[in-house]
Amino acid sequence: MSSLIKELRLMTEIGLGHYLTLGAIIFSIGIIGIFLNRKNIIVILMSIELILLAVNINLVSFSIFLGDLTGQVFTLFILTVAAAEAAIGLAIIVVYYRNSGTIRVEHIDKLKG
Amino acid sequence: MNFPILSSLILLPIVGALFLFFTKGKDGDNLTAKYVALFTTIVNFLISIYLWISFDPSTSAFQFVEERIWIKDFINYKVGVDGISILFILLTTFITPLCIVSVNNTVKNRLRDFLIAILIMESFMIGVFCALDLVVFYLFFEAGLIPMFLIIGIWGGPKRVYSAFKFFLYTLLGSVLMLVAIISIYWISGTTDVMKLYELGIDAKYQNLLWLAFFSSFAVKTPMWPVHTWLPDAHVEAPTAGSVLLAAILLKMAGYGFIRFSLGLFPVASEVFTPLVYTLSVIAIIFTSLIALMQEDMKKLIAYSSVAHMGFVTLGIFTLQQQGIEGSIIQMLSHGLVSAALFLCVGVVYDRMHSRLIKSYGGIVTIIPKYSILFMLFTLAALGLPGTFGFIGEFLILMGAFKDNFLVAVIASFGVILGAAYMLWLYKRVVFGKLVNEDLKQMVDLNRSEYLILTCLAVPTLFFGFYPEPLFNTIEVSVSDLINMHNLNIAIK
Amino acid sequence: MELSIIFLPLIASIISGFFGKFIGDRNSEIVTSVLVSISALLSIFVLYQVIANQYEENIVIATWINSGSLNVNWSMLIDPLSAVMLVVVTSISSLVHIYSIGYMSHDPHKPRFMAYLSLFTFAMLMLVTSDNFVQLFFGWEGVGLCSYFLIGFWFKKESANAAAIKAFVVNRVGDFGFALGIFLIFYLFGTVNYSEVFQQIPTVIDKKLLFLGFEIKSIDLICLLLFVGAMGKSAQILLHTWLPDAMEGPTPVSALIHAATMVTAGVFLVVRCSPIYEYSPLILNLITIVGMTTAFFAATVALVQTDIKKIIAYSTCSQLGYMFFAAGVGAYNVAMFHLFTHAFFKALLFLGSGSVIHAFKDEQDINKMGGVWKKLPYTYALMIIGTLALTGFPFLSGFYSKDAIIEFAYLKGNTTGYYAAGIGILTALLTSIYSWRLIFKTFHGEYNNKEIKIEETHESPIVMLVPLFILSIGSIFAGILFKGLFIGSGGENYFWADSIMFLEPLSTDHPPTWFLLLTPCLVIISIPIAYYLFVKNKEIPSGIVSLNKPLYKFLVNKWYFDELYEVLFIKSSKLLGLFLWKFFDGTIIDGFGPDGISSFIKKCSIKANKFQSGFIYQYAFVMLVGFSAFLTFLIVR
Amino acid sequence: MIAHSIFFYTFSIIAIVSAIMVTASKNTVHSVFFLILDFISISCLFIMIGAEFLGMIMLIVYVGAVAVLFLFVVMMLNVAQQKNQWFASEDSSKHIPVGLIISTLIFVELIIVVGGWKYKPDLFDINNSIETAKVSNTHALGQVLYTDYIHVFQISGMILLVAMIGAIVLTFRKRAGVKTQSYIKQISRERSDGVSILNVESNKGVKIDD
Repeated sequence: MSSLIKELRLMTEIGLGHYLTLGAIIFSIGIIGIFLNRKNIIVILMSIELILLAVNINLVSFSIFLGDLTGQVFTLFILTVAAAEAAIGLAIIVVYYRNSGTIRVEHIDKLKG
Repeated sequence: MNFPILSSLILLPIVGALFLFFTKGKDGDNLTAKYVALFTTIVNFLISIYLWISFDPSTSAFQFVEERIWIKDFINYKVGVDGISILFILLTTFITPLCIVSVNNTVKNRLRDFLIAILIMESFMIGVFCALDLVVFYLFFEAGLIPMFLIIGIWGGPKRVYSAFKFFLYTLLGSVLMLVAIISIYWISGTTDVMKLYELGIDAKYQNLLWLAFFSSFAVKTPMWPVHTWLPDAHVEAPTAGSVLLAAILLKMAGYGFIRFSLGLFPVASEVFTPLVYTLSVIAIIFTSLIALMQEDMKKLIAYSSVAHMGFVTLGIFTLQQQGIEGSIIQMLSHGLVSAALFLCVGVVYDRMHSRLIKSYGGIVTIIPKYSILFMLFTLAALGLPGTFGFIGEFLILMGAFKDNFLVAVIASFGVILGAAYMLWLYKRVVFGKLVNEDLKQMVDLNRSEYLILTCLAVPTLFFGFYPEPLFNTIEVSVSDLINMHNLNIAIK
Repeated sequence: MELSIIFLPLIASIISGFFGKFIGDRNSEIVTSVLVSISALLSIFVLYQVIANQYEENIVIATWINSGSLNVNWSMLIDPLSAVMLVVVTSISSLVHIYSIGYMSHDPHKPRFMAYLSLFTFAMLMLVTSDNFVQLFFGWEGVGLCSYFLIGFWFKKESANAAAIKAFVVNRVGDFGFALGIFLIFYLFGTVNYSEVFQQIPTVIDKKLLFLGFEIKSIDLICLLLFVGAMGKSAQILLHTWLPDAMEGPTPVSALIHAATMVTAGVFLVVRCSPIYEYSPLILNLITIVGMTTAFFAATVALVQTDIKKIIAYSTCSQLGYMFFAAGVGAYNVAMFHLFTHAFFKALLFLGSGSVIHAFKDEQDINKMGGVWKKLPYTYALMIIGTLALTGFPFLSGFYSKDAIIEFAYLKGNTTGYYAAGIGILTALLTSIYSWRLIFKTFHGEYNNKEIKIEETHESPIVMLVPLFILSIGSIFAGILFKGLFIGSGGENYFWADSIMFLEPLSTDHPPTWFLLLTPCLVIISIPIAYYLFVKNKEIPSGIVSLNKPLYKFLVNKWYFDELYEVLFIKSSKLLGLFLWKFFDGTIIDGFGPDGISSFIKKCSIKANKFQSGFIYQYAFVMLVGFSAFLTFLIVR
Repeated sequence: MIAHSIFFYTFSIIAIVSAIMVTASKNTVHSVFFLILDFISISCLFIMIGAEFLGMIMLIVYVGAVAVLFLFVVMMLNVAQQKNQWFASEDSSKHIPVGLIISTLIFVELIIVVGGWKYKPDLFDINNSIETAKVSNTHALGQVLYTDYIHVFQISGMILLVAMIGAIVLTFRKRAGVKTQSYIKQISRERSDGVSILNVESNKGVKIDD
C-alpha cells in the first residue's frame, strides 16, 4: 500500500523529468510529422515549429528547475529565429507556389543536382 | 659515359611517333607512314643488336648506365642493362617491326594513329626493361597501359570497350599497390635507385608487405591465376598486332619485374612466399590448360595457353635455381616469339574468313599449305617439343623446380601433357580434317608480308631450339650472381 | 663418317620436304631412299667395326643446353648397343623407303611422306646415338612427333587425326614419366651424361627419397619413372592404346615406326640404362610383370581382331612384352636380340600385309579376303616366312630369340621367372594361333570380297617385293647368324662390352630338355590346328565364340581399355575444363572479381543516384537517419 | 501540488494530442489551428512553472503572428483542402516503417537521456533560494537580456529585420498593367510631354493618338 502511495506521489510531484519527457514526445511527433507528411510543405514547416517548441520546453524547464536564466534567454532567441524562419519559409513557399502551382510534397523534386 | 645508347633506344620510337604525328595530313599516305614507322623500328632493332654485341657477358654489373638528375635529391633518370634485361630489349625491338609489318593486313582505319601507338608502346617497353630507378620503372610500366588501352579500345573487336577497360583497370589496380610500395621504399631506404638498393638491402621486417605489393602488380600483369581473366578478353578483342605486343612483350614485363625486383630487392620475403607462388603457378598451369582444352575461340585458346606458359615462368623464377631462372628467361623469350607467331597465325586466317571460331575451319591444309607448315611449327614450339625454343625453357624450369620441390614439378609436368593435347587438338580442328566449310576454298595462302613475318619468327624459334648457347652466355653470369646474392642475403638473415 | 649416318637422313628430309615441289616426286623418292640407304650401309660398316675392332667413340657435335651445372651436348655415342640399333634403324628404314615408292605410288603427297620418313629416321638415330638423357629425350619426342605426322598423314581421315593425337598425347604421358626421371637423375647426380651417371650409381644405392609421404629408394624411383617413359613408347599395357589406333597411318609407317624401330625405343632405353636397372630388382620385377601381362593381353586381343594391321599391331605389342620381360629377368642382351630379329620379321609381316592391302585396294578386313594365295604367290610365301619367324618355328630367327627369352626367364629361378616362363609359353601358343589365323583367313578359304573381283587383285610391283625379300632373308638367318654374338656366353671378345651391365653374370645353365622342346612343339602343332579351325571347319571357332559371348566381346573390345580411358581421362578432363572455364573463371573469378565489383559499384551508384531524388522529405529523412545514428553513437559510447 | 500536477497533465495531454493532430489532420487549416492550440497549451505550462514572460511572448509571437501567418498562407494558396488520402501513392509510403523505427529510436534515446540524468542532491534547494528572491520573471529576464546578452539580442533583431526584408523581396512581384503613382514621373513631366500641336486641314479631321 505504501509503495502505491509512493508511486502516486511520484506521479503527482511534477519534476524536471516530466517536462523533458513532454519535450521528447513533442520532438518525436515533430520528426514523424516531417517525413510521414505527404500533404504539403507547410505542414513540414509546422512540424519544424513543433520541434523548436520541444526544444523550447527543454530549455525553459531546465532554466526553471536549475534556476539559471540563460535557458530562458535562449528560448527567446529561438523564438526570434523561429519567427524569422517561418516568415522566410512561408515566403519561399508562396514563391514556389506561384511558379509551379503546387506545394504538394511529392511534387517538389527540384532539389536534384 | 659514352654515347647514350639506351636513351636513344627509348627515344627513337618516340621521335618516330612525333614525326608521324606532326606530318599528319592526307589520309592517302598511309604507306609512307608505315615506312617511317618500319624504318624507325628497324633502326632501333639494329641498335639493340649492336647493344647485344658490345655487351660484356662476363660480368653481372649493369652496363651502359646513364644517369641524369630529374628531380634533385629525389628521382634520377637512370637506365642500364645487365644479362637479364638485355634479351628482353632485344625481344621488344625484334617483335615491334614485325607488328608494324603485320598491320597492313589487319588495321584498316586510322593506320597512322595505330602506328603512333605502337611506336610509343615500344619505347615504354624498352624503358621498363632498362629502368634502374623504381620510379622510372613504375612510370614506364604504367605508361605502357595507355597505348595498349587505346589499341584495344579503338581498333579492337565488338566487345573492345569492355575488354579495354577490364585490362586497364585490372592492371592499374594491381600497380597502385606497387606505387605505394615504391614510396615506402623511398621512406625506408632514402633512395629509389635500384643499384643502391641492391647494395643497401631492405630491412627484413618490411619485406613481406613490400613484396606483396609488388606481387599484386606483377601477378596481374603476368597474369597469374586467379587474376588472369582480363587476358583472354583483351586478346580476343585486340587487333592482331595488339595481341602480339600484349602476349610477346607486355606479359614479360611482369616476369622481368619478378626477377629484378621481387627476387633482387626482397630475398627474404621471396623465400617466405615461394609456396604461394608455387601454388598459384601450378594451379594456373593445370587449370588454364584444362580450360584451353575446351575453348572454341582460337585466340582465347592461345590466350589461356599463355597463362599456362606464364605459370611455368613464375614457377621457374621462384625455384631460385640456376636452371629455373634461366629457364624462365628462356621460356619468356620463347613464349614471346611463339605466342606472337600463334596470334599472327590466327590473324592470318581471321583476315581471310573473319572468324576466330575453331569450328568454322577445318581441312585447310591443302588450300594454304605454307601457312599450315608454319602454324605446325609454332604449335609444336608451343607444346614444348625438343628442338624448338619452347622446349628448353619448359625443360629447364621443370628441372629447376624438381630440384627445389618434387611435388610441384610432378604436377606442373601434367601441364605439358595437357599442352600437347590442346595445341594438337586445336591444330587438328583448324588445319586437318575434312573441308566442310565451302567458303574456305576461297582462301589464299600467305602473302609476302605474312610469310616474311612468320619466317622471321620461325627462324629464331628453331635456331635457338637447337643452339641456345648465345642466350645462355648472355644471362649466365647475371643469373648466377643474382642467386648468389640471394643466398647470401638469406644466410645473413 | 659416323656423323653422316645421322645427318644424311636429315638432309634427305630437308631436301624432300622443302624442295620436293621443285625436284619432283620421283626425284625426292630417289634422293631420300638413296641417302638413307647410304646411311644404312655406313652403319653396317660401323657395326662391323664394332664387332671386329671393339670400336667405340663419343663424338661431341655442339653444345646444346648449358645452364649452371647442367651441360647437355649434341653428341654421338658409338658403342655396341647403339651400333646394333643403328643397323636396325637404318636398314629397316631404307627398305621401307624403297617399299614406299611402290606403296605410295597413288598418293599425291609423296615428297612430304618421304620427308617424314627420313625425318623420323634422323630422330630415331639421334635417340639411339645419344650420350645423354636429354638428347635421348629429344629423339624420343622427335620420333613421337614424326609418328604423329605419319599416323595423321591422311589428314582428311577423321580417325587418322584422332589416332595421331592419341598417339602423341599417350606418348606424352610416358614422356612425362621419362622427363621426371631425367629431372631426378639430374637432381641426384648433377649430370645427365650416361657415363657420369652410371659411374655414380653405386653411390646412391641406399639413398632414399620422400615422395608423397612414402620413402622410396631413389634408384627405384628413377627406374620406375624411366620405365613409365618406356611403357609409353613401347605400348606396354595401360599405355598401349595408341598403338592399334596408329594403324590408321600408311602401312610402311606401321612397319617402320610401329613395329621395327620407334616402339622398341622403350626396350632400348631399359637396356641402355641397365647399369641403373641392375640395382633395382623391385622395378625389374615390375618390368617382368608388365611385360608378360602385355604379351598375354595383346595376344588374346589379337586372337579376335579382324583388321589385318591391328592383328599385327597387337602382335607387336605382345612381342614388345616379351622383350620387356626379357629385360626384366635381367637378360638385356636377349631383349636386344629379340628386338633385332623382331625388327626383321615384324617389318616383313607389316610390309607383306601392306602388299595384301595394296592388292585389295586398301581393304584391311581379313573377313573380306581369302583364297588369294595363288594370285599373290610372292607375298604369300614371304608372309609365311614372316609368320614362321614370328611364331618361333625352329631355326628361324624368332625361334632363337623368343625361346632364349623363355629359357632365361626359367633360369632366373624365382617365382616371377617361372611365372613369366609359363606365360611366355602360353603366349607363344596364342601367337602361333593368331598368326596362322591371319594367314589362313587372308590367303586360304573362299574369296570373300564382294567389291573387288578376284581377277583384279594383283601381285605388288617389284619395288615393293625387293625389300620384302631382303627382310625375309633377315628373318630367316638373323637368328642363326647373330645368336652367338648377341646372347653367346661371355668371353674375351664379349660383344656388348660395357654397354650392357650385369651385376651378376647370366646363368649359363641349360633348362631341362623337355622345357626346351615344349615351345617349338606347341608352335608346330598349332599350325594344323589353326588350319583345321580357320579353313576346314569354321563352325568350331564360331561355336566357341557363341558359347563365350561375354569373353569374346571383352576381347574384341580390347579389354575395354579405350572405353575406360575415354570416361576416365578424356571426358572427365573435358568436363573439368568446361567447369573450370564457365563456372570457375566465368562465375567465380569474374563474377566476384572484376565483373562483380564493377556491377556492384554500378548498383551502388544507381542507389546513390536514387538517393538524390530531389524530394525534400527524403532529404529530411536522410538527415534524420544520420542524426539518429549520431545520437545512438553518442549514447552507446 | 496536486493542482500543479493536474494542470501539467491536462496541458501536456492537450499539447501532445494537438501536436499529433497537426501532423495527422487532413485539412491544413485544421493543422494550423491545432498548432495554435499546441502553442497555447505550452505557453500555459510555461506560465505555470514560472516563466511568465516567455509564456506570454509565445502567445503573442506564435499565436498572434506566426500561426496567423501560416493561416494566411494556407488560405491564400488555397491548399487547405487535401484529397481524402494519407499518402499520394504506394511508392511514397515505402519508407514509413523505417521512419517510424527511427523516430521511435530517437524518442527512446531521448528518454534514456532524461532517465539517466543525475541531479545534484542540493539542486532543488538552490532552485528554491532563487524562487524566494522575489524578483519577477520578466524583470529578471530583462536584466540579463539587456546587459549580458545585448549583442545577441541586437543580432536577433537584425535577423528579424533581414527575415522581414527577405520575405518581402521574395514575395514581391511587379505586375504588368497595374497603375501606380510615380511621383518622379509626375514632377519631371514637361509640357511637351502632354501637349502636341497639330495642323488641322479643313474637312479632314484629326486622328488623335491614344
